[in-house]
Amino acid sequence: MAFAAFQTAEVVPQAPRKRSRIALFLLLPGLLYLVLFFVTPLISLLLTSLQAPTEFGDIGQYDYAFNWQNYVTVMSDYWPHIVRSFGYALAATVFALIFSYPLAYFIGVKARRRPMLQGLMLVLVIAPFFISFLLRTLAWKQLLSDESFIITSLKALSLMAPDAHFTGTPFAVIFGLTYNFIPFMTLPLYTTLERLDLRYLEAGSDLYANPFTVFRKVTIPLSMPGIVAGTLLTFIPAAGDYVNASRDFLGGPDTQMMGNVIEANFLVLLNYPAAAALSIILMAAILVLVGVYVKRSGTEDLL
Amino acid sequence: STGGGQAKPTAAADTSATDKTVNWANWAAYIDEDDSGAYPTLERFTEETGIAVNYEVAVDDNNTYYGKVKDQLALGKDIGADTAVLTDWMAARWIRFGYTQELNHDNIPNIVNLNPALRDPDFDKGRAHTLPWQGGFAGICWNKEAIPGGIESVDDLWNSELKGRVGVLSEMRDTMGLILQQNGVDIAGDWGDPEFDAAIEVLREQVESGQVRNIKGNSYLEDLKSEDTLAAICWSGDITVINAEAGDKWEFAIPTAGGTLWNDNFLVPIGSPRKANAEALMNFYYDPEVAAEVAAWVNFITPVAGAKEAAIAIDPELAENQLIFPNEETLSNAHIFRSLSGAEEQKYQAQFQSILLGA
Amino acid sequence: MSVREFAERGADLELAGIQKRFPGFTAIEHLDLTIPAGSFFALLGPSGCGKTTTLRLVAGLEEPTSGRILIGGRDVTGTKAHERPVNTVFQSYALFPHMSVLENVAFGLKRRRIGDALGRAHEALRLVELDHLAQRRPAQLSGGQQQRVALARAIVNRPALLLLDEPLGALDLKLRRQMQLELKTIQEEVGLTFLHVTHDQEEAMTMADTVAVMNKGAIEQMGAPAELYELPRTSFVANFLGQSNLFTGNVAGSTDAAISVDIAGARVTVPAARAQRHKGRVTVGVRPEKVTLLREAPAASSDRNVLGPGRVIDVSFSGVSTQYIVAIPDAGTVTVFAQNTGSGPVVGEGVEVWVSWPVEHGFGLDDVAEPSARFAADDDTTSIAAQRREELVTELEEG
Amino acid sequence: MSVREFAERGADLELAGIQKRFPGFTAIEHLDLTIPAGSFFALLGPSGCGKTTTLRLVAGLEEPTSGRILIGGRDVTGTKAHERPVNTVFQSYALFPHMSVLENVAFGLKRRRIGDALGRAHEALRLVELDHLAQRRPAQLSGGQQQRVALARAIVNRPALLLLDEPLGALDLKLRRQMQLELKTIQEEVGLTFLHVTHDQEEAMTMADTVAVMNKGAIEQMGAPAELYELPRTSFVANFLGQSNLFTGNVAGSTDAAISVDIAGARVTVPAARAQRHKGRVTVGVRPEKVTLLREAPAASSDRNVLGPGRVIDVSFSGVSTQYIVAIPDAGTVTVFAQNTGSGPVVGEGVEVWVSWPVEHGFGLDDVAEPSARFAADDDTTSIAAQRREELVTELEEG
Amino acid sequence: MSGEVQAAAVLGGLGESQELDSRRPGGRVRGRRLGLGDWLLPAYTIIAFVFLLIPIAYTFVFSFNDSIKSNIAWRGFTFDKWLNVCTVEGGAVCEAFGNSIIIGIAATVIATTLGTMIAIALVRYRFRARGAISLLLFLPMATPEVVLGAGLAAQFLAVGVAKDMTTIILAHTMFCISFVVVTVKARVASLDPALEEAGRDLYGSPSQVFWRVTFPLLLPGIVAAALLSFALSFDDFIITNFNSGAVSTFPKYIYISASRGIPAEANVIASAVFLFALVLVIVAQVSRAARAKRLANLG
Ligand SMILES: Nc1ncnc2c1ncn2[C@@H]1O[C@H](COP(=O)(O)OP(=O)(O)OP(=O)(O)O)[C@@H](O)[C@H]1O
Ligand SMILES: Nc1ncnc2c1ncn2[C@@H]1O[C@H](COP(=O)(O)OP(=O)(O)OP(=O)(O)O)[C@@H](O)[C@H]1O
Ligand SMILES: NCCCCNCCCN
Ligand SMILES: [Mg+2]
Ligand SMILES: [Mg+2]
Repeated sequence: MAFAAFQTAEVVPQAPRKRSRIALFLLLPGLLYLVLFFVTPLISLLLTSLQAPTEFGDIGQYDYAFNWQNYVTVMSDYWPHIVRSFGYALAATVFALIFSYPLAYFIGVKARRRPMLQGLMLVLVIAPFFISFLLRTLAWKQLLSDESFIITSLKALSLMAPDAHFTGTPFAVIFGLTYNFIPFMTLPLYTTLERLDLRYLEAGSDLYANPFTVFRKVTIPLSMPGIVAGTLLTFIPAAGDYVNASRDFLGGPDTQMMGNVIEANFLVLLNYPAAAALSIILMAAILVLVGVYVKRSGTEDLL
Repeated sequence: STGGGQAKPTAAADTSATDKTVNWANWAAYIDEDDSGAYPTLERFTEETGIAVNYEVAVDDNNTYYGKVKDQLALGKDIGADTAVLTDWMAARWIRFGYTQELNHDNIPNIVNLNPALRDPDFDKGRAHTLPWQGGFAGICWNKEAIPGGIESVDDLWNSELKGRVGVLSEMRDTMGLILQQNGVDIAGDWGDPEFDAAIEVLREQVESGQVRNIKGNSYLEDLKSEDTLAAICWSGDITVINAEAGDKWEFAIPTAGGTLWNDNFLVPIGSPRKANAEALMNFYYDPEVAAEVAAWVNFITPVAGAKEAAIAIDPELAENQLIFPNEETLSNAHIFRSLSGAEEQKYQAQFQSILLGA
Repeated sequence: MSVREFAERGADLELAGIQKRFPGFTAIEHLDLTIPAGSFFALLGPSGCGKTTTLRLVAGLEEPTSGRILIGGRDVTGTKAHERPVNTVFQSYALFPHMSVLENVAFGLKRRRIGDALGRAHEALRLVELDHLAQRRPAQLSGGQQQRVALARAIVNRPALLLLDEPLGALDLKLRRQMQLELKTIQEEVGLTFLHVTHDQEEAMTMADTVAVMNKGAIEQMGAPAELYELPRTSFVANFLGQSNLFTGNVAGSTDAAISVDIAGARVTVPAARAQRHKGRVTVGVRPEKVTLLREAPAASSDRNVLGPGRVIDVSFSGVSTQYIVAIPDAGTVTVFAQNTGSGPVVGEGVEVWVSWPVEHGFGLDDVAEPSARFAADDDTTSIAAQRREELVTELEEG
Repeated sequence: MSVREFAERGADLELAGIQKRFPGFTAIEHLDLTIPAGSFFALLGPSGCGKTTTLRLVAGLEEPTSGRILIGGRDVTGTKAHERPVNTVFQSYALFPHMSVLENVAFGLKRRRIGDALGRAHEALRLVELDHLAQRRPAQLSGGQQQRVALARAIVNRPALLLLDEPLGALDLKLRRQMQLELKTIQEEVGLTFLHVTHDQEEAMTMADTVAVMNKGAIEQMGAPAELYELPRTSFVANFLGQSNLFTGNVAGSTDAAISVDIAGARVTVPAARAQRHKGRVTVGVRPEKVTLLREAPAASSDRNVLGPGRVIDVSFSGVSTQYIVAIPDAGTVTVFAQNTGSGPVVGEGVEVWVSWPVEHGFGLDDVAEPSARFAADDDTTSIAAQRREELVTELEEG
Repeated sequence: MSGEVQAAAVLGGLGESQELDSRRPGGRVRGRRLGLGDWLLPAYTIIAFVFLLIPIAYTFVFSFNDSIKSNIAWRGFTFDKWLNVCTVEGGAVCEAFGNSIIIGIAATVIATTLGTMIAIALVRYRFRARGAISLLLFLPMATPEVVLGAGLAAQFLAVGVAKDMTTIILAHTMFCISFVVVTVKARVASLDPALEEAGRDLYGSPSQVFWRVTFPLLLPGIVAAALLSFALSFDDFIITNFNSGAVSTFPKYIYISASRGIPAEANVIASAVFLFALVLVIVAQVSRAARAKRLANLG
């Protein structure tokens, strides 16, 4: 389980028991639930993705078939959205990481001696959770609209071209994604940094490493589990998000992501096979990326 | 198979006799409203009939509204609205799929006031399922402070000075209707793929170049208000409403090459258990005086005959308002988008949607 | 001396007038200390007395509030940890968990860009007989092995001064004794200056050339192990470094050569040179192994002290020796160790005995011992530390 | 005996033909053991030898693969943990962190619905002198205090049998010695049967009436501590229980009274009754404290063995005694302990010496000792345990 | 993902790592050797928090805007919106909010129960299909919400289930389970089995051991998981949007109103939730600190 690494408490070795009846009783209800409401929908999504339009049918009418061309079609129609989704998600992940690392470091390491302050800062990090995600995004949309104080000031300071605008651009969407997922990045980072044993850093400086080298060779590698968790928790939902890029929020026509395409196909175009095929592609791509990433970062034992 | 329209759902049993409420899903800026945000005519309706109205601005765009409720409709379930207001072509789809309940005209005696020209549309002969709420034009509008000189045609929207500040509607028939007319096509007439393709290219170019800031449903009003857009393709009466709300800043015009003309209709969704209440509501708004009062506020074309006379009683100037009571000349410049076959619908919608999605 | 060079041999360390205050707590009041180059110096003391703090000051991980630190004559007070020719073997080893054993050992060399870091690291690992595990991660090693890696990681840099902060604290007794021997052997082989911190008196005594006993941030007594053991100057040292039988009474007579103290009616004589105080109320003592048990009252003798009669209240066999506890009315209990050169206990519980020891082995303290409670060690390191932290936090929040 | 009753006094414990197999690993091959009521029995052995497993079998936390367990004559093999009149003081105490000290102690009484649980709990806390901390949480106690609470929590139930699984393992040396005394005192006061598990030989010897030395799942030798110490039967026991000087050679002659063994050309005599084997290649030994150092070759004597000459290669002072290591060509090294009754070492390093000991203190073993490696204890409990767990998991998942 | 676990723990004032005595060794913070300088990191932290809180402040301020319908331009200060939250649009905001609360509670209860059971089984028992089960629990967390939402919606339609409160609860429970498992699993794994053995040894029957030892010790983890579930459910929009039918939830209400202007009443509710949660967390933190202090002074 990728995320099990971030638990706060020490793991106590457990003598594993093999008492399958109790285990079965404990596992069955939950697993059955997931089979029913997670696995089955995925399978039906897979089947839907292979449907073909009903002959002489009305809009939105399809029959089961083995129409794998759906995948080819959506790939060729929507490849820019696929690329865009992963591009935006990647950019948001990188920005969130850059933003969050120093913050998490301060809370987890520098503020260790002051539990009250640490607690307060953690509350502030999760504070955005308390205000609906949508409202926060809308707040930014207003704060960054063309005639807003921020944008007009930037223009007055010539930091922005006079005819430029922010909302509806890729920057706005990436900005929104970044902002919205910062807590998801900061908290796992905080969790590992909070547990970072400073004696390793001292050992590093005792062994002639200057502060920068200690950071590079000791701090970063030791906080890798947090980095991996944070980036996954940011990247996965960001890649599938459709609120930030929605035309009613921070996006415009040329910033639509896969989530928007899936939504439009499901709800507007009533092209269910296309929506399903895109969903399957999105999920498969994420799984492949996560797998490669976790392997690469040497944290596969977390899975 | 997914999607609706095959095994037709059956209508819910009517509990109006005991349940004195009605849920109404409508578009933004589409009813009279006072300064406190209350709806005077609705209050009057409740007073007169004892039926409480739950008025919800739930429709932003025909397609997205349909997307939200279609699964429930297919199952014949309550969608949370006892009457929804939808545009002709969408209403036609609902009727085709069996998603509407047949109206009992006995409950709507005021139906006699229905403008005769609207009595027999091809999608609903004899108005068995629908009743017009308002009609209107799609045209162009602009921010008078930002564009003091005003604009006249769709082409003016493509002026580079407005780059990134132009909005167009997600309603395909309106946006494409205006562009087609700008291209010299008679949208009510006999046009086909080549004309549509040419028009879509115009739109595509403007979207891709960034000239068009956004493509939206009724929420284009929010962009106008926040001034993210300074000019847009808009619906006629809306401008009056936002002028009243946010200061007299905007102006509407039917473009020189022609605007579109359409009607939005009441219908009763198949799962609604309060059809009689919905019919009482329709009946109420078919009273010419009530219709005039609404019209005075929303500035859309009222389908109720006799409303003009009632309006003169309120304010004689209203009768001259071309957006409410268009004369022949005005009407001659607006056209009804011809009906599309199922295949055309699917194809044109997909082409249009691909622009919304920025592919 | 630059950290780029290898130290040929150890350098000496001088702490002059060191004081260290933490917010709200003075860990070290005033410390002067000189450790000669090449020596194995042990800093011994109870939990919380300031040993680790002293070490951290030397390593540069903490800054003194006042005072100076000199290594090999050079003032390093202002330099940073990574600039000092000092390495530390941390109590918990602090081996980098994300690096192999080899990478750990090579870390310091690489930072100093010393050629053939890996070769030298292998060499250091051979010294501690762990070269065959060079590719393992620290977590895959046993406690003793980790300890040796930590040692190798420090020694490979040939620091002028090697600091060891209770490096054996985590090991069990048997392994610990074994590692003590190793450490000593290695120190002799490489000839560096070792500053070893521990709270295990036996460890300090068997390993070090010089032992300093620290208490509450100050050094109470310092010297060669045997010297300290044979002639403790304070009751703290007498009890901390091995066990002692202490008796408190008034000086009843004194000559140039000796003083004699009245203990429960008997006279206990201590050589004047071995007594810190020569009049008034004093505490005198003797080590349990210096005391002999007698079944009969001995004839009076000027070179032996005798107390008794008393009763044996506990006999405990521990293999090598047997420990007798004798209760003597008014004088308290006396502990006697007798090596089991023969077999079986000489006397059983309840037997009436006298205890006696040569005058030359008695000592007189500088302070007066106080009786200790039944459960003396109620507060161990952890709880003291927790309590201190608590206080600190409170203070910080208020301050 | 039902668990509802208080035990008046300890009950005896009998393990008959116990075998315990874990998937893929046999922890106990065959174990027979009888512990008489009211005794303090220590089970001693190296890490992983099966001590904890034995205890868990008795407590009912583990089921034996075969064999029977009888407590006070009653077969409890098939009963569950909560039905046995047995209580355990766990290695890590296992105090419930969410309950106060008092609630912890009263827990067992409440489960058995015994009247005045709190009153009795207070009483038990008074016994361990902790009644004043009754309202604290375990986390707020020091290690020693926690240990006493664990003891009170078990003792308050007056179990017929009290199991102690290395209850002192987590304490530091000083506190540990103190707690040993306490534990012994309490056992004598309450008169219960204690089964104490430890791997600290000194602990076992000072506390127990009977010590059993366990190795690889079987008991190698059992008896009174002094008996075991004076006459170890195997090289494992000889080395595990204190230190031994062992010499291996061929029996060169034997009489009814004694055997004599050829060691590096010299004859070493061992009383026949103290030798397990009387012919062939045998290992004989003597404890270091029984050996004396001689500066000159002594006159031959039939009641003393002599080896030498050799050279002193290490002298180490540890306070109470001094340890000398003497290298004797062909015979290996001999360790000699000399209690510091006088002061300072008698001989220095490099001096030529002979070693000698009374014939009556030698012993002959049942097996032949093997030389051990420089770093013997490479694998400590933790790493062995981790490795075992790993293997187990693999196996379970495959099986 | 115990980032969220942490968050939830902080919410509940139950953060394990906050206990003073369990703080890591080596917790000394050195005054001097801050590579980046003493002021840079604190200054950055302050700026970062300002940034994080801007939209919240905006939302809060605009809850006092004397707006009609849409709440874009500042039109003057008023308390009206706070006083009459539930009157606008026939109480639609309040109804949506109420639904969100009900859904959150229901989904939390179910997911916490099922997830806790799984967590205990995973740590305490070994079985063959472990790998597959772990994957099954991991997948929902690695699946984008659109996919989860759309898949489930299609499934409900296919089997003819109408969408209402129940379908939302079912959907929310589904994505909460995995998070509960991860959170509680960490807690179970850190629970020393010796404690339960001690319970058995001290005459506790299996059920007594569970309710008096195991459960109280797992409770902080379970509470953290429950808070996390509630937060995830309460703020979910994407999955809800596909599976809610005619039922409105607070996020859905906002999404829909976004196209016609959000009334200030929505800001009122969001601000109130924010303030409520903040006060709750602060009270919990302060009372815990006080308790710690009181216990420290005891005896
Ligand atoms: N950063 C700090 N702030 C405040 N007080 C501290 C700090 N570090 C240490 N102290 C206090 O200074 C005293 C000396 O601590 P030090 O760590 O040097 O003890 P020690 O002798 O090494 O003890 P131990 O044997 O337990 O390791 C202790 O009372 C400790 O609580
Ligand atoms: N549940 C288990 N499954 C498999 N092997 C086990 C299990 N429990 C213990 N063992 C193995 O059985 C052997 C005996 O273990 P036990 O815990 O009894 O040792 P011990 O003598 O108590 O050691 P220590 O001194 O380290 O506590 C060990 O090798 C251990 O690895
Ligand atoms: N503000 C009310 C606007 C109504 C627009 N209806 C859609 C017309 C589509 N042609
Ligand atoms: Mg220390
Ligand atoms: Mg054990």
